Amino acid sequence: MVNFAGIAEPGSTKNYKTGTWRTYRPVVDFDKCIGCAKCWEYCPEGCIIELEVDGKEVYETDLDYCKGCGICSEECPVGAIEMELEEED
Amino acid sequence: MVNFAGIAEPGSTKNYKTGTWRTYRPVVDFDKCIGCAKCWEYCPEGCIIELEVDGKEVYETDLDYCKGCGICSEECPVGAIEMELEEED
Amino acid sequence: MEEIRIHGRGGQGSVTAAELLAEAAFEDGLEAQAFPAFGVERRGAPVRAFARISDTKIRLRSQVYEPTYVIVQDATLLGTVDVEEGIKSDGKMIVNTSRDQSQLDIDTEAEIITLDATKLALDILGKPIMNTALLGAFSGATGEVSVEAMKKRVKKRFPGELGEKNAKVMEKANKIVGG
Amino acid sequence: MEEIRIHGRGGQGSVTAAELLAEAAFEDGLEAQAFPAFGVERRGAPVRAFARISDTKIRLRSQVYEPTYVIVQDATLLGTVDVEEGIKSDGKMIVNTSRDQSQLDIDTEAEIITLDATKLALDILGKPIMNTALLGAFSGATGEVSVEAMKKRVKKRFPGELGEKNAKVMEKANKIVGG
Amino acid sequence: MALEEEEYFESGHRACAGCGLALGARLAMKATGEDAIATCSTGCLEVVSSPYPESSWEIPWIHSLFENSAALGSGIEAGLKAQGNDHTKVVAQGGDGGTVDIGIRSLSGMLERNHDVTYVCYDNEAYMNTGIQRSGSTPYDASTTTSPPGTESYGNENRKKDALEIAAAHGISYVASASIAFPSDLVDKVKKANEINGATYVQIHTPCPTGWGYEGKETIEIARLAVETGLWVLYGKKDGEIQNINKLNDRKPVEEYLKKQKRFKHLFKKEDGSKELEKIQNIADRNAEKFSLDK
Amino acid sequence: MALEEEEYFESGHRACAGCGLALGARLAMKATGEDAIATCSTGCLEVVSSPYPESSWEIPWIHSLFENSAALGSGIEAGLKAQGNDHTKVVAQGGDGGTVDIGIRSLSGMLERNHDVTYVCYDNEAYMNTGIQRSGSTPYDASTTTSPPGTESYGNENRKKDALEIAAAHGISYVASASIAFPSDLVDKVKKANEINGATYVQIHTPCPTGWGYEGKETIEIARLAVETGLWVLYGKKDGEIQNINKLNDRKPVEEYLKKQKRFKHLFKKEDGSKELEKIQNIADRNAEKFSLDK
Amino acid sequence: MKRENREVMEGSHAVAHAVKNCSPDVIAAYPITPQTHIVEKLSQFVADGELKSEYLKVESEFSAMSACVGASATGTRTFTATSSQGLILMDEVLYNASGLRLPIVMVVANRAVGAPINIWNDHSDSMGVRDSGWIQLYAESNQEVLDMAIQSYKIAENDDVRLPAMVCMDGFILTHTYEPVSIPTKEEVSDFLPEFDPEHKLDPEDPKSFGTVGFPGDFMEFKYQQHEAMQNAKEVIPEVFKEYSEKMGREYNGLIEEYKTEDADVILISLGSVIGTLKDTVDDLRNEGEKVGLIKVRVFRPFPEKQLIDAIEGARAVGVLDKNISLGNKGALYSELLDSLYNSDITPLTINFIAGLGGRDIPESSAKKMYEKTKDVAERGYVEDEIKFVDLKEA
Amino acid sequence: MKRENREVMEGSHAVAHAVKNCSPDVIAAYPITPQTHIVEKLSQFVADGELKSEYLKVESEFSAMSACVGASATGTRTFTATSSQGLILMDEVLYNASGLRLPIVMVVANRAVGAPINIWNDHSDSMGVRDSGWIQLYAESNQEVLDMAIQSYKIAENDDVRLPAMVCMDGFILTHTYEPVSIPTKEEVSDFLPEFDPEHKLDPEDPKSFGTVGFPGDFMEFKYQQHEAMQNAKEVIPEVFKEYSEKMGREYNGLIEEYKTEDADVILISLGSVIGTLKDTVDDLRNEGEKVGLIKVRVFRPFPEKQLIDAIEGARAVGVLDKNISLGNKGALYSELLDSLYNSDITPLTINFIAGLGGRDIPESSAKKMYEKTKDVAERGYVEDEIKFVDLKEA
Ligand SMILES: Cc1ncc(C[n+]2csc(CCOP(=O)(O)OP(=O)(O)O)c2C)c(N)n1
Ligand SMILES: Cc1ncc(C[n+]2csc(CCOP(=O)(O)OP(=O)(O)O)c2C)c(N)n1
Ligand code: SF4
Ligand code: SF4
Ligand code: SF4
Ligand code: SF4
Repeated sequence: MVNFAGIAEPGSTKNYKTGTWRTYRPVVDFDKCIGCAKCWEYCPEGCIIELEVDGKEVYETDLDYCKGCGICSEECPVGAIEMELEEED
Repeated sequence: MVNFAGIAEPGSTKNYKTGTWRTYRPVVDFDKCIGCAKCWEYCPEGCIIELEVDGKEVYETDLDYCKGCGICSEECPVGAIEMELEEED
Repeated sequence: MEEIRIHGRGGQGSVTAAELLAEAAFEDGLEAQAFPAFGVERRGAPVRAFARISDTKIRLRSQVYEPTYVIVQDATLLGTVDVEEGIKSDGKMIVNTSRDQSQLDIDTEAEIITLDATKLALDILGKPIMNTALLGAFSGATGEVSVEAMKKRVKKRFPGELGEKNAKVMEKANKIVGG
Repeated sequence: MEEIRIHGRGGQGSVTAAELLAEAAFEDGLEAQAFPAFGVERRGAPVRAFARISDTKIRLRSQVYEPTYVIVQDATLLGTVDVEEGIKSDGKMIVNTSRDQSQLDIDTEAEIITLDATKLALDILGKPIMNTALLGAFSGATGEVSVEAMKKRVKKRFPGELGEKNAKVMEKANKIVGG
Repeated sequence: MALEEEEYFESGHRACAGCGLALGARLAMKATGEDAIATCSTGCLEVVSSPYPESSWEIPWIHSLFENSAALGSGIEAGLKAQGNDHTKVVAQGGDGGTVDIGIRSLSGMLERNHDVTYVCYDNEAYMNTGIQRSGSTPYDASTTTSPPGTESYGNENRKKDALEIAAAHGISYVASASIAFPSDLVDKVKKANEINGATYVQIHTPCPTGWGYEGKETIEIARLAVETGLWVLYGKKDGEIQNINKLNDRKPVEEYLKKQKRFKHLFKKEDGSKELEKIQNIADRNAEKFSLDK
Repeated sequence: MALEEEEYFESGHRACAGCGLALGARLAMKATGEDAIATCSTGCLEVVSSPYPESSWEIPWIHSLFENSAALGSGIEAGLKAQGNDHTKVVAQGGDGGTVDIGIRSLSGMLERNHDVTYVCYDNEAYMNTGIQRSGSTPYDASTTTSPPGTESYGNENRKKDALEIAAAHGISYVASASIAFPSDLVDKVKKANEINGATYVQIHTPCPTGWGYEGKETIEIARLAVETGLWVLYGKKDGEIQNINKLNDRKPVEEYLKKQKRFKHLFKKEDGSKELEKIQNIADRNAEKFSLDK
Repeated sequence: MKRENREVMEGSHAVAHAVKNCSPDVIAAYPITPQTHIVEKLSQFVADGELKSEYLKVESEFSAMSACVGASATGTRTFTATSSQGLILMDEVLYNASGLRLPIVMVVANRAVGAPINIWNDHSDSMGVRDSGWIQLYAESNQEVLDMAIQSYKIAENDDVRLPAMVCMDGFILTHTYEPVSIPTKEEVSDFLPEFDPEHKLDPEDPKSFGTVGFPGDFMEFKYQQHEAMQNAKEVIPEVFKEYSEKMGREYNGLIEEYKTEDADVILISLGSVIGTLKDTVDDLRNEGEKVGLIKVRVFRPFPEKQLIDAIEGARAVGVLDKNISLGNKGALYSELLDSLYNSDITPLTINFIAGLGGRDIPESSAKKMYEKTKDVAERGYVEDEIKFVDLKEA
Repeated sequence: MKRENREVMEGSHAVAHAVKNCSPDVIAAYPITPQTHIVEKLSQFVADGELKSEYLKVESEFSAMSACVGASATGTRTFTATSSQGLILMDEVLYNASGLRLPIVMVVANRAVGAPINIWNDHSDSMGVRDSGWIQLYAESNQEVLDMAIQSYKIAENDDVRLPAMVCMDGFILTHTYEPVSIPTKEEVSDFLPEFDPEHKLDPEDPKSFGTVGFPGDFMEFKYQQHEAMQNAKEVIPEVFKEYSEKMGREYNGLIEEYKTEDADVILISLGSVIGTLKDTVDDLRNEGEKVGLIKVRVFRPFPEKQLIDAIEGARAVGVLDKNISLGNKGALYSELLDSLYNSDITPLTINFIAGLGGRDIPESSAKKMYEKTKDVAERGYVEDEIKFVDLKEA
């Protein structure tokens, strides 16, 4: 049965993968990425993560949660993020 | 029994004589009264009436409603109104 | 059980009188109850308050319809308020007035006791708050509650000079009516 | 009485599809009912909608548990949503996909009909709104509702060019699945 | 007589002797006239004026609840509009509690929708009808039954809520403050509010002998002192512009106002009371500055 | 990274793709940090973030009703005080409807009592959770499901309620407007509000693709345009003084903002639409004047 | 049911159309799921000039009902709709509207009351305000909702009743469901429903005071008048139904509707949309030879005590399905049915099913289980667990 | 009853003293007649430093209860008091507090609900919220109110209950009446009532989320838990009463109290302060040789079904005095008593007296009339007018 008074654990929506909602997928071109973190700042899902690629600080999307809204792509000052249609799988 | 939905006739509190509440009674000295109507303006009961006495416009209290608050006496610019203790009757 | 009704005007301390009466009765070892006429009466408007005193626990919660005793704080009420309503024929009514009993137009078989409580109050307290005088008189006239208990309670409620003076008023009024 | 379930994503017009289906059935002289999966699903989230059609008055108010027909608006749902749940073994499932039936991983005995509704919609409407194509296909594949009635209703709902184009999509989809 | 002779708020009401509120209503109704409908929130005004089967009101009047006077007014205005009546005025009335506290949501909604309603708040600075509890409009340090002074308290802890500014912030075209000590000004302001097509707000300072602790006869004097000390500022604000400021020749110290009232008695008794009096003087001074009160 | 890295509003919430509100909450929580308790009124934010048995919140969080977020905050603050806790911050959150309409009474009370609570209003300019009905915060002429354009209507008839001014009129020491297009500014303001001992009010403009009718990816652009056209002014008001005005180099015409949104589409279609556009431009111009926006 | 008149539409829109044809002068409403589509549609009608009403988009349900009170007091016809939290929020004004005897009509899109917050259907909201002096009608289908909306005006405005009325429609299950309905035209409605022109109203020509203070000497009499008005409604409602049936050709036959009850051993009783499912269930069971019947409670306030007793007579057991529970006691319909039965001559066995709370679906299979359980009670001759939560997930 | 401990004081002050000794951390209240003296007294305690509570003088009852919800969720003990319109205004938050399982304690000074507005006593207010998931206790005397206030914390905070509790005291009749009471000292209270330290609370050290959305898959289970908690309360309350009786020396013997019922032919049933008057009446009648008894319903939520049935057994007729009426049906106590009796083995005749609405006084003479009427019913063997408004002025 349900727990007492409907109490929920902190941050537990992470159990639900909103990535399944996505129609378009952001693909970051690490070569272009200047690590400015604009995409990270603006992502409503908070699902962009910092990464080191070839010694360079870049950003990438956690596709478990990315809903594919395209904000990161739109706001990337150097056009490093492309939105690509999800494939059926 | 009561009427439909408790509807009351306009101005019908006049049926109730708040004069019975009075401990002090305002007595106007018509000779002093200059007819400025300050007492009329300030009376919370709206129970001061205009009167002609010896061809002169003066003001007097309707004792049916006067509660004897003393405002008229206090505000009369020429001190024409005295407050006198009510007698038992 | 005896029932008491007090008539006065908003601002004259009728409710306080009923409360003091109940407190004093309790002090005397009786059970007691006091309550106002429920409502919000504005200053100057006629008000009523009630008390019950008894040897046994008081459970009754209705209003008072047939008081043994009635106290009238202000004789100007007599014209407008039916102070005698329901009073027991062997009851007593204590009226604050400067007049003589015979001059009062009260239609009752109950005994009427008069007292110029206003004067007493003005003399001792310096203001026309008559409730303690009338309580003193009540004690004297009925013997239901001791004046000692009343004095004790009024002093407790109004510590200092005010209480002392009121106790004095009580004492004096009690004497006047022959307590 | 036949029950239909439509799977899609918030924003893809699944509820509209169910409504159009009911309207068309009514147009064909049947009784009909359509309703969404109750709730407020956000854009992009998987949603469902339902319809019932019948010769006689529909009184049943429960949800649909064992649909005869299932329509899947978006094959990307197949991985996450249990589209085959409860479908009758002699039922039919109409899936929007560019793939071949055999490439789909759906665990059901029901007949699976595929259609590249997205392409059709993009071709004719210029945008990926596939619901009318799938309705056309439903008509063709099941014969439960006439494509004429559907066209009539879609034109009524979207007067002007939009309705005409959608009617065309319906017509075409209907043909493709052999209606 | 400068004021309308006709009475629309009649004698026989049950207000305390010397009630400022009753006078306020009497004056406001003179400004309103007979072609009007009034609402009234629960409170002294409603209770003293409508003991079934009686009423003090000469114009159609309705009381519903404590918190919905403005919403009731909205509905009445809409009802009149629907009937094609474009002449009858709607006056929504409330005490300060019914206005700035429990009624502020319905007031805010009415103002936002800009109904053709004049809202009149009778400000006696506490919940009087229930026996003098603090309201949002109770001034700083005033003693009420729920803000009593004590070892831990100087009385009311919060500043008086500025309902006029709050109303004005809704962008309505007229707000005004008035006082029963200045009847013609009061009547003018309510008239002006009534004439405007759209929502308006008038707040009338109405001292209460029972709640503030002074004798009934002093009501006007107290009201006047509030203005003369700068604690209650008379002004109008039309389309954002402040107007009708009543400049003060010789602003009185707040003590003159405070010491006459039992609700401030403790300030004159308690140690540290003078500090508090200073704070109150500061409030008056800030008002004077904000409104350039001093001549 | 300029902003706090830690997330206190987590992924997995059910907001629409591109939701401005979700971003607003994510940013506001970064400003708030872990030693805080948050309340939340009914609305998109609450619904998308707390589907039992899940929650997106990393700090203690409570939802009670639609209209009482501020009152809940008051109670929490009092509870903490009673426990001798003087460090944990209280953040009361609400949508614009839950704040400026149905919740304004409890907000007003909280502000008046000056609780140590930061109120954050996420302004998406309509009741979104229930399917885009007008709120008091809906801008003039916007189409919503209860303010549809039609032969008798240009959309929403009323001006957007100025909740910032209303809050400021309560005399609290800090109010501020913010926008998700300006994350650092937003975080700074919420931080500042949190640091103040007493009630503060921050209103964040959070565009909503679903309700306003644009594509999710444009959320930031739309938010930016609101600021750049002068329709949403970024400012802070500390103790009555306006500060942090973000001057505009080259204020854009309102059309640039409006034409991107379906909710204003009818203005570009209807005859007379241009008159309405002018009125909206006027609103921006008046803002520019009031806040000296133009460089 | 003439097919030509029928059209498929959403329940919310159906009721909006019906209300439009009643020409309310003033509408005041506040959105709440699942009522929204009703008031949105009405907004559109007004925006398009199809309905000439003053439409107030108020800032809360409290003000929605308050504005209706004000408008109704001016003698105009008013409408609002709400649900759940919104209905409970306006509780104080509900009592007020009834006490002021204002014939406001409101549609309630029934929904659960939180906490926990839940937007789905049950009857906690309207049952929670059953003391407030409002007439309550419960609809089985969208056709009924829209018909009842029209009927309600005539009932509420009747001189012997003059009480506000609430038409309850199950949230989502009816509000969001498309199905065929027939909507009386404006002319048909006008023919049935006279203009509202009350004797007492706020009117400067006749300046009465409303909402005065009721002292202990009078208050009880006011309440008695409301009580009497409720009793009168028991007569008036069937008359209005009858006239409506005659004019519109759809049968409304009384405060309750009996379905295959004549020879029934077991009777199920409920209200609202679940009646549809239960009718199907009864038909199925009848086909299987079960002697089962069904009673639909169409009017819950005033409570149709006598009608229920008459209808139940002969049954060995009744199962009452409540979509609410008065926590600490029982379902409201069950409780009131029992209080009626107690002083009647009949003594069927009874059992209370608490079902469908917060949108828990009630499929036919569950309906059958309830029947089985009730039949079991009938056969055993006693009831063990009087209150049964249906389809509860076990711990 | 040790005399030394007793003191004469107003009912409101008595309850304020008791609450003070429970040391609530947070008080949030809004004034309304006749509750005012309670919260005024508490204000004074706080101003004088005699009570260290955070005291919120909120802007409405809605916020009073909301602030209690917030404060209680932080794990502190909370108190509020209200009446009538104020109670109805907070209705939505009442459901919420119960659903969130917060053990808030509230004193309700019972008063009529308008329109017409009326400040006097009846039970329409608390009866009108009987579905909201609150425990409800009704007091006969000021001694009971103050004892129940203390007991309520222990009941509400019990792990098997964890529901908010409402102590109902008749407005004016108790709140404004001076009489002797005995108030447990702070030490005595502390000994009886442990500190409140709930497992779940708003706490940055353990950052849980409260008040999440209950979907159809779970909602019913939440309600069932509340229902179960109410059932548990039927066990817990008598235990708490017992402990209290032992510690304080005043008898609290169960959900109901029987008075001379053993051999009674006729039993009167009611709740609240009228019980006092009825006890006197019963004594008088007993002296006259009448076989009459009385049942006092001390706990109305959870409803003491079994206890009532046991107590009534043997009586030929029961007269139920309700100070409220669910318009369109019956008095709440009567209605629920009958729903309980229906499935019991006993079948007394019953009659419902609607009395004391809006402060109509109930003198002993009226109490006797009710007895006569009930006896008459017993003798005739049937009841004619089941619902009787007592002391109604005739038209
Ligand atoms: C919902 C509700 N809460 C509380 C009350 C009790 N109440 C009635 S009048 C009143 C105070 C009125 O204060 P205000 O509005 O300032 O008017 P005043 O009596 O001071 O003129 C209160 C608290 C009520 N009637 N309704
Ligand atoms: C008393 C009450 N009335 C109505 C509702 C329905 N309701 C829930 S959320 C909501 C709109 C929320 O709007 P807003 O506060 O602007 O937040 P948003 O969803 O837009 O972020 C409404 C009307 C409710 N839950 N409670
Ligand atoms: S597409 Fe949207 S959700 Fe996905 S990473 Fe970019 S901003 Fe975040
Ligand atoms: S004493 Fe007061 S009430 Fe009497 S006339 Fe003078 S002002 Fe009026
Ligand atoms: S309490 Fe004050 S406001 Fe109320 S009637 Fe008396 S003087 Fe007037
Ligand atoms: S409707 Fe708007 S505010 Fe709500 S979740 Fe979607 S985008 Fe965000």
